[in-house]
Amino acid sequence: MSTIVETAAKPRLVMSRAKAFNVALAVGVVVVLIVSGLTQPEFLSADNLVATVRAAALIGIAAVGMTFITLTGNFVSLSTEQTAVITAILCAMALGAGWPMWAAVVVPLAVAMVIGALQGIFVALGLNSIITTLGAGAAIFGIANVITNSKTIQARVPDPMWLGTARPLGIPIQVWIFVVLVLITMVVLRKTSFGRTVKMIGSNSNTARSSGLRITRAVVASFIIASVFAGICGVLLVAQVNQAKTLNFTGFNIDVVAAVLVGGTAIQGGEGSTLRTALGAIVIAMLTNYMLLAQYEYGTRLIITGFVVGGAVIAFNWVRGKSSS
Amino acid sequence: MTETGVSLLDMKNISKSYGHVQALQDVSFNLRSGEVMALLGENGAGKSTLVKLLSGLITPDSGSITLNGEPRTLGTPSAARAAGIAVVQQEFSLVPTLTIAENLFLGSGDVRGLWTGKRLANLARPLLDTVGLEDLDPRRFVSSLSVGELQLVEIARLMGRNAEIFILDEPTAALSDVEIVRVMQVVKRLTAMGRSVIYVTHRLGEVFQIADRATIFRNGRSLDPVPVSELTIDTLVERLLGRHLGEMYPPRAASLGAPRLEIKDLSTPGLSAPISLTARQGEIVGLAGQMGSGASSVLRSVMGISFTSSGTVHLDGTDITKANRQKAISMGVGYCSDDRKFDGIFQLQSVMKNLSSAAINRFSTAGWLSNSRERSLAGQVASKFAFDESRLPSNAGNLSGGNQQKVAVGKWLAISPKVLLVEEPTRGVDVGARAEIYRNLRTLADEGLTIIFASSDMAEVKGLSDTVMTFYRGHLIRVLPAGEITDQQMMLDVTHASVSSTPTTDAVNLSDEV
Amino acid sequence: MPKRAKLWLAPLALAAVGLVAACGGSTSTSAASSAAAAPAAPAASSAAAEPAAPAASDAAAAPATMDGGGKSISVFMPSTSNNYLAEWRRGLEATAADLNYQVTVVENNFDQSEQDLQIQQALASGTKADIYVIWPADSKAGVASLRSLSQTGVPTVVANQPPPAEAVPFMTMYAGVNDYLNGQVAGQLELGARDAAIAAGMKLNSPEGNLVEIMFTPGYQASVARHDGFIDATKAAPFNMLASEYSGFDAEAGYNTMSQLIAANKGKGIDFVYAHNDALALGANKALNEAGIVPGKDVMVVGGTCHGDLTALENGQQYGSGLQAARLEGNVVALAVARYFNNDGTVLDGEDSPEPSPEFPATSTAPYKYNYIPNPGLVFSSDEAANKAILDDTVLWGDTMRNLCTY
Amino acid sequence: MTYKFFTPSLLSRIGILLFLWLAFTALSPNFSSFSNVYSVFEGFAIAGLVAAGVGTTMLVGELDLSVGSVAAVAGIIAVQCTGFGLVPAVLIASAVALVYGLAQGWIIARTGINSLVFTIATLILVRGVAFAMTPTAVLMPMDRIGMSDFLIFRLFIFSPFSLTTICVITALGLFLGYARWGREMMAFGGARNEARAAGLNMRRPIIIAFAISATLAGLAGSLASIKSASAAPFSYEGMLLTGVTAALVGGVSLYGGKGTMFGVVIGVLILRVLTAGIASRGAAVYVEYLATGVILLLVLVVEFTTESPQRRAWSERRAFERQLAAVSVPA
Repeated sequence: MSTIVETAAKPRLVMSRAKAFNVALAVGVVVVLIVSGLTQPEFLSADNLVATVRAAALIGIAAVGMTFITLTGNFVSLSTEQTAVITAILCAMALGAGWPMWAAVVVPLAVAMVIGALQGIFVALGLNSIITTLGAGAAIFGIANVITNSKTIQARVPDPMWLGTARPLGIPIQVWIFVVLVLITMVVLRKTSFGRTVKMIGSNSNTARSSGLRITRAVVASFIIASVFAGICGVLLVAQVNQAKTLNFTGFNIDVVAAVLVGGTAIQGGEGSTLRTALGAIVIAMLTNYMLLAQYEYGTRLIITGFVVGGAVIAFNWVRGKSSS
Repeated sequence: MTETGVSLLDMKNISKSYGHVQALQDVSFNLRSGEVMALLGENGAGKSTLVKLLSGLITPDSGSITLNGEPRTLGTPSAARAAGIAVVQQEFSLVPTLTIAENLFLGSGDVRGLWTGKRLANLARPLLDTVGLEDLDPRRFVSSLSVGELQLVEIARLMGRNAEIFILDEPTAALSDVEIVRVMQVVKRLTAMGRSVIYVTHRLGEVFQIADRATIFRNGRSLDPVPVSELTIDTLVERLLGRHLGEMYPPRAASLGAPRLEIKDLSTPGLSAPISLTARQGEIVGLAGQMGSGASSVLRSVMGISFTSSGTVHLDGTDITKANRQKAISMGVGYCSDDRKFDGIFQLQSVMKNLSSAAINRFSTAGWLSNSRERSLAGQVASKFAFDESRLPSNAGNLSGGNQQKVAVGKWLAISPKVLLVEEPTRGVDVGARAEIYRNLRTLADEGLTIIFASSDMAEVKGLSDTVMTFYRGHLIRVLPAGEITDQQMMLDVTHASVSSTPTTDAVNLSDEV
Repeated sequence: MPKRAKLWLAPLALAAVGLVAACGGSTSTSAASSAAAAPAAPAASSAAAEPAAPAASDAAAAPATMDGGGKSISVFMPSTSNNYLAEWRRGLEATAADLNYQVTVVENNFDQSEQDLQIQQALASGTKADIYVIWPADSKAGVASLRSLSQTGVPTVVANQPPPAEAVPFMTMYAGVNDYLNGQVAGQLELGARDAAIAAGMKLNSPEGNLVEIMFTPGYQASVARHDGFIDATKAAPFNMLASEYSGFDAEAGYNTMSQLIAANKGKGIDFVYAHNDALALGANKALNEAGIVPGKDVMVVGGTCHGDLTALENGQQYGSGLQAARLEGNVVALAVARYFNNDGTVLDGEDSPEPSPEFPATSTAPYKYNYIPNPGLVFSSDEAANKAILDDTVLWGDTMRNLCTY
Repeated sequence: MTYKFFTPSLLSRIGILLFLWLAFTALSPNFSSFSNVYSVFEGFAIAGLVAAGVGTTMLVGELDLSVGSVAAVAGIIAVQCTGFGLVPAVLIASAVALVYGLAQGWIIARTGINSLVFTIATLILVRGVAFAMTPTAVLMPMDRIGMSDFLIFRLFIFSPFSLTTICVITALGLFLGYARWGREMMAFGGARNEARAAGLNMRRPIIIAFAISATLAGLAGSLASIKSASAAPFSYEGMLLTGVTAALVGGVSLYGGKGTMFGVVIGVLILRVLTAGIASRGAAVYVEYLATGVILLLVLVVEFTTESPQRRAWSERRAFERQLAAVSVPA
């Protein structure tokens, strides 16, 4: 005796939402590729595309990490930039002090992990994530200045670290790391109980709590992932340029957030994917690259970027509204 | 109770469809001035569509609306307001951070310019007086009001906007009985002032108390209005369901198993004195009490949500007093709160993920999920709880209230629970879905599950439980087998009428809800 | 869904606002002709450099004749979280201490309005310093503050970037880098690089040689000045300028810009690179190497401000650098102050552009209106030992290039 | 529970302010001099305007990230318009900002896009407009440099600039506290669903809030630029963070509905005292970063511990509702 009389036909639309996002992004990428390829033939050269993805790699890696925080419903981290800076500085200091490479990479990343964990614990306790990360970022930046005495830290590695310059199969190592991290995080989000928990928390943290999901653990882990990924950016920078200073990564926070948003991850959490975030970073990088090739004025470039980011968020908002109304 | 009132609102041959779903089909509805018209029907029968139509949120596909003899279209909320139709929201529309007076005039546009405390208070006073809130300071913050007071302030606000027709959408769903009495008195006062009330409810007892006539909706169609005086509970239920209800409540357990959950001298915030209880395998224990009686505190304490200050809790002999929520769940204790939207379901996730959410460990190995195991687990839960498996992929938020509640309760079956703790198992759920939930719970109990539920619905406690415990203000009043307690006694216990003399006889009759 | 229909208006509305603003801008920018041909360095300035090298005891043996007698120098400058500014501050403080001056520094976070405030506060406090030094926060902005400092009657030194012509009356003198000169030096180095390339038999992709320029961030006056200096120095025999691109200040920025420029100009081929500082040049080198283009062999790279990582200079991948040292900039300010007081406040017209000298300048004569630091251009070869020798043996104002370029 | 102005959370902030003031006075006695008070108020003038604007958007449960870019554009316009005189220049620049704010608010209200998301786009876009407007990078109306004198003319501990700010913030505070539209904004920020049910116009509060934040940012940018007698396209990038930090320190909730303009004033003063105190000690700017970080975390903890459990439960509930509302299309 079923008494359910319900408006049907909704589920089909809802199910297609994730697909709609992917289609939207793919369409965006294709349009950019076609338009730019037609107007700037150099744009479509393999070298240039690789250079573009390489340019997107650092922002992309940090954005993929931050996606976890966004998915848990804790908006964004405003300490990504500073975490990357302090990791880079520690890494350069360690290399400069003659540590073996593995230690110079692992120890700073461990510090990044602690930084992320501390913020995660604060947030899991119920403190606002924006304020926590804003405050943490300011404090970390101050500490970074204190430990460097505002000097550039030289890694002094005689030969360029392979981590910075290797090109397996002709593709820069940063791109490989980027791709691998995206794949890993995709699997983690889809296939592990941690990934499921992250999405469920973002969907409704109260229900998640009452369902016995390990919220604290998942939130702390999300902050650790975001922090460690930012740290990876720092390490990659050092590997690339053999040095680090506090003014590296200026403006990184906004770039990373923009990538997450252009990827269409819902700012209120629960919905999004690291693949889309990565694509978001790449779309922005392609756009920047194209405008550089086309010799646009700096101001014009910013205006167009603003329009693209704005257009993307309006489009995603529209798709989301359509599929949930 | 003016049977002779002139026809105020006349809706004829209204149809409305969403896509290919026919929400209203050739519906007619009539309201006289100065009367209370009960609007009844199961969820999805078309009540809420009619309410939306009257409040101007949607427009009908066909049909006519006549107000005071003049044809009207109520295309927008403001047009509906201008026509004198006001909806007293089920979810309150008062802003907690504002004062009562500010709330009274918020959104009305009546008071322009400066909103100083004194000016608003003076304007607010007469409005509050009309709804019997003479002793309330208009400058108090709304956040400090009780739920019943909120409802009355809401009515006062609508009075201030010269509403002629009040639509009360399940006004008593979240009220204690004492507050219900106050709201009912105000409803009577409204009709005495010549205003008309459309009273939407699931609680049939209230129909007999307050309504003059009743219009029943069934599957998107309306039945002719009937004077309440010509109805009995049985005929009403029959009209409502289009069939005989038969037994709303399944038969009680024939025999009970060994003690499963033993609570000794438990004391926790919300309880004024320690309590003890023993629940057996296959037993359903009903904790009856109004809001704040401490009934739900017991459940929350067992679950490790609220702090247990003293006493012990044993599950099958194992001490789980100090267990936190995760531990309790892993031991086989499920808990469902009274607010499913808040912490019962994930509205934006599929039903399948909802059903499996409490049991992620059961379909994962070393942190890796298995989709096939998840599907089969969700399928098992769905079949156990009589849930249509084809709905597993839809978002839980798109289901009807009854089905959402089934998800919120049913998901606990995924952990193969030994004990299920439920607060208000059927709040905001229509009659048909209620019966289904009761039947499911009883079947589970017969299979050996122990269920403890807290409810302010006395009929539900009496009908569903094997054992009844009554609570009043943090005190356990009485423990009795359900068969041995009378409605009268329960109501007296939970309102403490035997000691204080506040509740009126009206309150007692409320328990004859289906 | 009718509500959605008008959604396309959203970007339009934005565009309209942008347009209105832009029009307002273009009409009046022409009015605000920036005279300012004067060179200036960026605030969040160039360079970066090495920490390590023993933070070089300031070998600056200052002339003993000029004792300041504990006079006070009050400095307003942007944040020393920038390593260039930190080194500048150390240079200033060291020389000032040698000459017996008291220095107080008030930092701001590259925020002109904050600096304005700090200056107002200092003026309002009533206790005047004996001399003010101002490093304007926002490039050439901060004229109003300069003016209010000058109105106190206390001498005022401008550091790092000279004010525009109209504001010159407000300052007592300028002491610091000459970015125009820095660009000229780079231009001459690049000319030398072309000769060397041709001599070495390198095949140029165009008769003049294809060149890309990597500049600082947009809006920095130093970029403009360096660019102008470079163009003027190569006016007689110009390069074929493929692109002149804004980038940033650090190696990562240089890398990204260069790798995209390589792709963009693949068909044309790049022969020469001018990066406004050595950090950008370092990043550019990495990108070139990765693309299989070997700097020093296939392409000639010249950098501006010197900077900590000297490996590219040592191994000859960078052809040359206009070695501008942050510490000297600090030294020259303190020195100019001492010369000023030593000569009873005389300031000579014109500019003092000292030749690079190994000794700390012993001049105690009156300072000039513009006191520049020496800005030598150094050329490096493929001989690593020789290159190291250049860095270790080139001594400027009492310290080696290696130490001066390490901060 | 009737209205209490001095809530524990506000009092704790006043306590922090007094503590900082006394600490710096103890460290350097002339910290409490008139001239220093004057300069603290001068600093308050810019940061206060921005914090009040951003704070207003926070009160309605939104966030305007574009204020720094708007201030830069307004500064450029004002400097270009100084030919008309100081007051007209500031008015023109603020009016352009107002129009922009109305448009931005309208789009956000219309589409229901999370403003944090949308204004990241406009933050980039408007900065681009600033660069497009100033091909020569820095604008300096040398012939009209004397105009800045008026703005720093000293009246006791005030200047025309700080007096303007104080008047504007007071007016804004009164508007939010006692005007119908202001109360509507507070209601909207405090409980959006309830406000909708009450029949409130769901767009007006958002549009007004963004108009206010853009206008105040424009006012701050134009006054500061005229005071500096220069405008650069990259200016005021730090303004947003200062504004948000000050509003947060002043007790404005990111979730809306909670906070007062008086709290914002206290928040700005705390930061200004910190900045002035640290700069006057000759310390590097990064010490200020450290201190700001610590203050933010301190305030956060204070907030967390002084908030009553019911209040917290209520905010959680409301945060949850906002989360739901964010995914549905506004009516």
